[in-house]
Amino acid sequence: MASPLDVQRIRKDFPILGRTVRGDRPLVYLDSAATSQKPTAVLDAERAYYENSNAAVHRGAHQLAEEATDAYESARAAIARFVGGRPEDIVFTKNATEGLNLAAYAFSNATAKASHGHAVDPRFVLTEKDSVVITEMEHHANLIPWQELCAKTGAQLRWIGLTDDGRLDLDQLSLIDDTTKVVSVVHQSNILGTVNPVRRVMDRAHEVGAIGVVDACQSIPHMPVDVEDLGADLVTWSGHKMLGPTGIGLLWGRAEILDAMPPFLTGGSMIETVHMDHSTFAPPPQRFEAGVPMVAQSVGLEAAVRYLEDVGMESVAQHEHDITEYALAGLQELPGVRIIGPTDAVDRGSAISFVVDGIHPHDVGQLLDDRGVAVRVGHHCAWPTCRRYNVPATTRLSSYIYNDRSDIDAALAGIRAAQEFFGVL
Amino acid sequence: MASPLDVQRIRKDFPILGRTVRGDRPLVYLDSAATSQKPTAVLDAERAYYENSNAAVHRGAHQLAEEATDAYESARAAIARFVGGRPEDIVFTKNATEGLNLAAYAFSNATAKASHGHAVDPRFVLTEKDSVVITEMEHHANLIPWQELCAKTGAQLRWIGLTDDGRLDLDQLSLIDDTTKVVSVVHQSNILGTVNPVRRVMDRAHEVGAIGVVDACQSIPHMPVDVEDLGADLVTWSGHKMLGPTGIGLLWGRAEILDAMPPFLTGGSMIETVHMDHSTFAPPPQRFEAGVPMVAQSVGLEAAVRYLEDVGMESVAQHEHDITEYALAGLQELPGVRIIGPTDAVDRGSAISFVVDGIHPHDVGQLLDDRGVAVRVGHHCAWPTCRRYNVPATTRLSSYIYNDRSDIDAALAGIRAAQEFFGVL
Amino acid sequence: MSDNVEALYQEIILDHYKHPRGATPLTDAQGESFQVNPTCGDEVTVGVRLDDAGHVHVGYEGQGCSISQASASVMSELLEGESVEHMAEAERAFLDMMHSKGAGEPNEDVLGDGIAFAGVSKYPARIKCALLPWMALQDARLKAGIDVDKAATSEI
Amino acid sequence: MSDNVEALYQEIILDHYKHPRGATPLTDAQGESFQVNPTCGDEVTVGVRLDDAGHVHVGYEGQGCSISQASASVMSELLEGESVEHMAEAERAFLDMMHSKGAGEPNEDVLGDGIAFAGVSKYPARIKCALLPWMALQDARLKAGIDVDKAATSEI
Ligand SMILES: Cc1ncc(COP(=O)(O)O)c(C=O)c1O
Ligand SMILES: Cc1ncc(COP(=O)(O)O)c(C=O)c1O
Repeated sequence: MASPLDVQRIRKDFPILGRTVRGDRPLVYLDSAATSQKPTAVLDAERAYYENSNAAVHRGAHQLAEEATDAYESARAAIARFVGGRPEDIVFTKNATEGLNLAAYAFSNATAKASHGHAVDPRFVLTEKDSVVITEMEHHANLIPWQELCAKTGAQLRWIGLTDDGRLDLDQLSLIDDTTKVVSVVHQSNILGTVNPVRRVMDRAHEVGAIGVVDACQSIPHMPVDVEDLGADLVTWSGHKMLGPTGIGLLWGRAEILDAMPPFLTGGSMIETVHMDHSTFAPPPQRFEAGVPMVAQSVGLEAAVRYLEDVGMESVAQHEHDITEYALAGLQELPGVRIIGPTDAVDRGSAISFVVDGIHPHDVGQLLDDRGVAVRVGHHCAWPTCRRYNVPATTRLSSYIYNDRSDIDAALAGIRAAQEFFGVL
Repeated sequence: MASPLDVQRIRKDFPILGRTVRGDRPLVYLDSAATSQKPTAVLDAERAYYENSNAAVHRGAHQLAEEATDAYESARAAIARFVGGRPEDIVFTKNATEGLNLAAYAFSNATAKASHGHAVDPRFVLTEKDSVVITEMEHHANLIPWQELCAKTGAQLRWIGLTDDGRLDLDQLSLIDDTTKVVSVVHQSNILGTVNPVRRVMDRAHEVGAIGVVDACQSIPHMPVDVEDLGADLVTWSGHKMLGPTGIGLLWGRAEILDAMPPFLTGGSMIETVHMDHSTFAPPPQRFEAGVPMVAQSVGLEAAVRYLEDVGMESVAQHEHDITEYALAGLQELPGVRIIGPTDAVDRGSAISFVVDGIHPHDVGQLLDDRGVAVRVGHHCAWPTCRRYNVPATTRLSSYIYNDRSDIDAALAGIRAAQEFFGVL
Repeated sequence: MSDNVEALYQEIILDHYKHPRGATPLTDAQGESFQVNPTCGDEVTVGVRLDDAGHVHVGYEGQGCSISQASASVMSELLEGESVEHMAEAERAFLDMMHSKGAGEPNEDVLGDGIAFAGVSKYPARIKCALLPWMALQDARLKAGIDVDKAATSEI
Repeated sequence: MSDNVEALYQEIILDHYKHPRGATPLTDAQGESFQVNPTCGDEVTVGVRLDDAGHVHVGYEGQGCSISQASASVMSELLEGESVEHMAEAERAFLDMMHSKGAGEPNEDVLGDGIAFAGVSKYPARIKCALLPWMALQDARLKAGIDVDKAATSEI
């Protein structure tokens, strides 16, 4: 099925796509899995906020403070609507990494407090008998916080392995057992492109009474996602990958779970009462939003969400599916090129990693860059996944609503040129 | 001494100051201690970044990634220069609250890891025999993280009390003793306006081998500050109070201390090597910057710093001193008005809290707002400080480079009008 | 002074603020609730009792701005000695009015002096002040086991 | 292909990449260092030994991109059997070149094939690749107790 998007029209909304790089090469931006570009509507919204309503939110008695608070809470509502959640269950973070840390710290903080006699929800208390389950395709952001949690509590870290064709090995779901207190899994891998059956993993987590976390960084920007449908307790993602500003991320939580979680970052705006020797905390989401938040960024993100709603997330997904099929086919036609991850477009997103025989990924990327094609090289913050597939690194193409088949053609031509240059054909 | 600033010229750089509120009232913005307004140069810099160089930093092999990385690191260098530090010792956070939590979590994380046999620097390990010392004039952001730390480790929280005229009671410095592992103190109080002799407190902390932390949120935007001179190990402040964007804060650390600290937020970009079962971490500042950072905000903040350098921080301080003297005198001439905090402008910033006999601070603020005067009311995230002075809340005026005496006049006239309206004169 | 702020500070509100009615705790409360507005520190404790004849008794004590204190005073005056049904109706009406943003005509029969708070609904930061005693009431009567029609109260 | 990238991938670099010299670990190293570039995963282990006659011996093993691997090869060829002074001089010259952003004339007498890396200095992300083996060398020789004039090396 062809793309339903008018890419040429969309590109007009992204000023950066009109620039040239490396001299006079038109920019071909294929690095949206790292961060997306921003439409003018987002930049305008942020600027308008600063020029008209900037003030500290939830604090002042003056009109600017009212307007700023309104802007911030309206952004929360827009984002909630976008993912099918309630505004009260959406927490603003600085990025997805903070969201995942917020989740992991709920456990370490509860464990430490319990050991000093404070009342906490026992679901968040870990001992050496407990386990934490993740997968072998996690971004470092969904790996290291759990490693750290285990280092702090003595709990055991387990991971579900991968099949040779880049999928979760679901036979290993049994690693989630009665010892398991939390299961955290990526919805769509940023290195393999795989879309995981997270509902199945979350259901398994709930069978054993564990809390379920989903890293939706690469799914929410690229396909319609209803947070309720994922079956998770906590879902986190970033704003900068979905046309929004840098410096803002999101955490959605099931109300009952958010409510049971101890605070993470503490300070102003997250309190109920404060005395020198003790304090009580506000209900979620305020409990998790200490300090002056990223108000302008929330306003920019609301504009991004509205932009995506106008395009339509079904159309976005269909468009990317089309590009992904095209790119997978094109890469597989090139001799000496191997895709790391699923080779067909079923349950798969548009981030496509590959290696080229005889040329290091870094050099492939450099030669593509020289032709104006911006891709990412390296381990993509998923180093253990690279090891699983015996590659030191990969080159990755990743597209979004402003890319079309001609961008893929440019990348394919660049790979061929690199092969010629390095004499590996 | 009169103000050295050409306030009328400066005001032209702040579009929001040209607006009206509550119908046709020109805005008189006296809430800069909550958050400052932003000059056009800051908004332009952010926008130019998005329109020309937006990409994920420290990750790509393409030109945009190079430019973005350059922009981000150049911002770090500019900020370092502004506070007299080295770029390598500056960590970007989302706000000052995160910086203070980063400091406090160094202790709880080290303590938890040590209890599970991991090697950590013993200076960060707390037991029930240890103490943490703060003051009674801390913002909640420099109080609750330490309360939480004590709840997690059993350490004892102590605080240095205040004198009736709004100063630290230095006789209580002896609370810092051999049990003390960390001392954290505000440089300039956001509620009282007091500028504390932090050097003396930090020196006392170092005498007993404790780590010293300074909350410089209200000082760095308003006076020349050299981080080395403070004598602290860690200094934190926010960008949004110094003409910069929302969503960015700073932590400066003494190299040796930063290096000894375990990571806080973990994930991408802060690692050295990653395996499924263990990881090693990058040196500071990267160790403390997990995930895609607030790049556009760093660029905006660099523009803010350059703006302040052009104005000159000596001039900023002198200007605010002038306004502060003027406001203190004017308030003290009003019958029924009591200043909470020092009543003279010696060692004192421009945040001035007061109460009006017979009118609740919230109502004072509302009536000022009705005249276009934006002030803050409440406990200003320093609730225990309000209790110390037996007030439920205060009304607070706070000025910056774009305010002049006429703004203070507007506030004074508003207070008088409120008194008339409530019939308390 | 703007029309809006005139509407906010109705004479009747100022009068209740300066001369609060019923501002004493209920010594024999069946349910009691302490509520605080974390942004400004306003506090109120409301106690409630249902007597054998089915009459509601309300007492309170607090400190805060004119709006929160007048609201408590108006509330206690309005409900003292009334039926549970009346209390439920007043709760609902007050809430609706607060969320109306100034639109709609508040019901004076049900709200009495409470209609003076209609102007508060135009000031988002002050709505919480006006609602504070009502939130305490709701919590207190739940603690006292005085339940009313759900629809009336679930949206505070 | 742009001039810059032609300058980056000098023939000599590609030749060292495809035919690395001295790419074996030193079995009798006095100091050894493993270095990794965390952004791309390039790795190198460099070993160093100073013999009784005052000659330096360098061995290495690694994996990574053309720039990092060629740099290791050029480095080992350049230093093998040379004096400590020569090593120090080469370290300093290589560093200076990398931080030059393409300005200045690298010293071929000191750097030999190493001058081929001048073009790398225009690609900030690749400077780390070229420096990786030199960082490992510096660390390895410090471990081996081979110290040189501070000014030469403290700025990597
Ligand atoms: C003294 C002081 N400390 C800490 C903070 C917290 O700063 P932020 O809200 O930017 O995290 C503030 C400002 O709100 C402050 O004034
Ligand atoms: C799958 C996945 N998880 C987590 C992250 C971390 O997101 P952020 O850098 O916005 O914190 C990313 C992106 O870098 C990602 O792709």
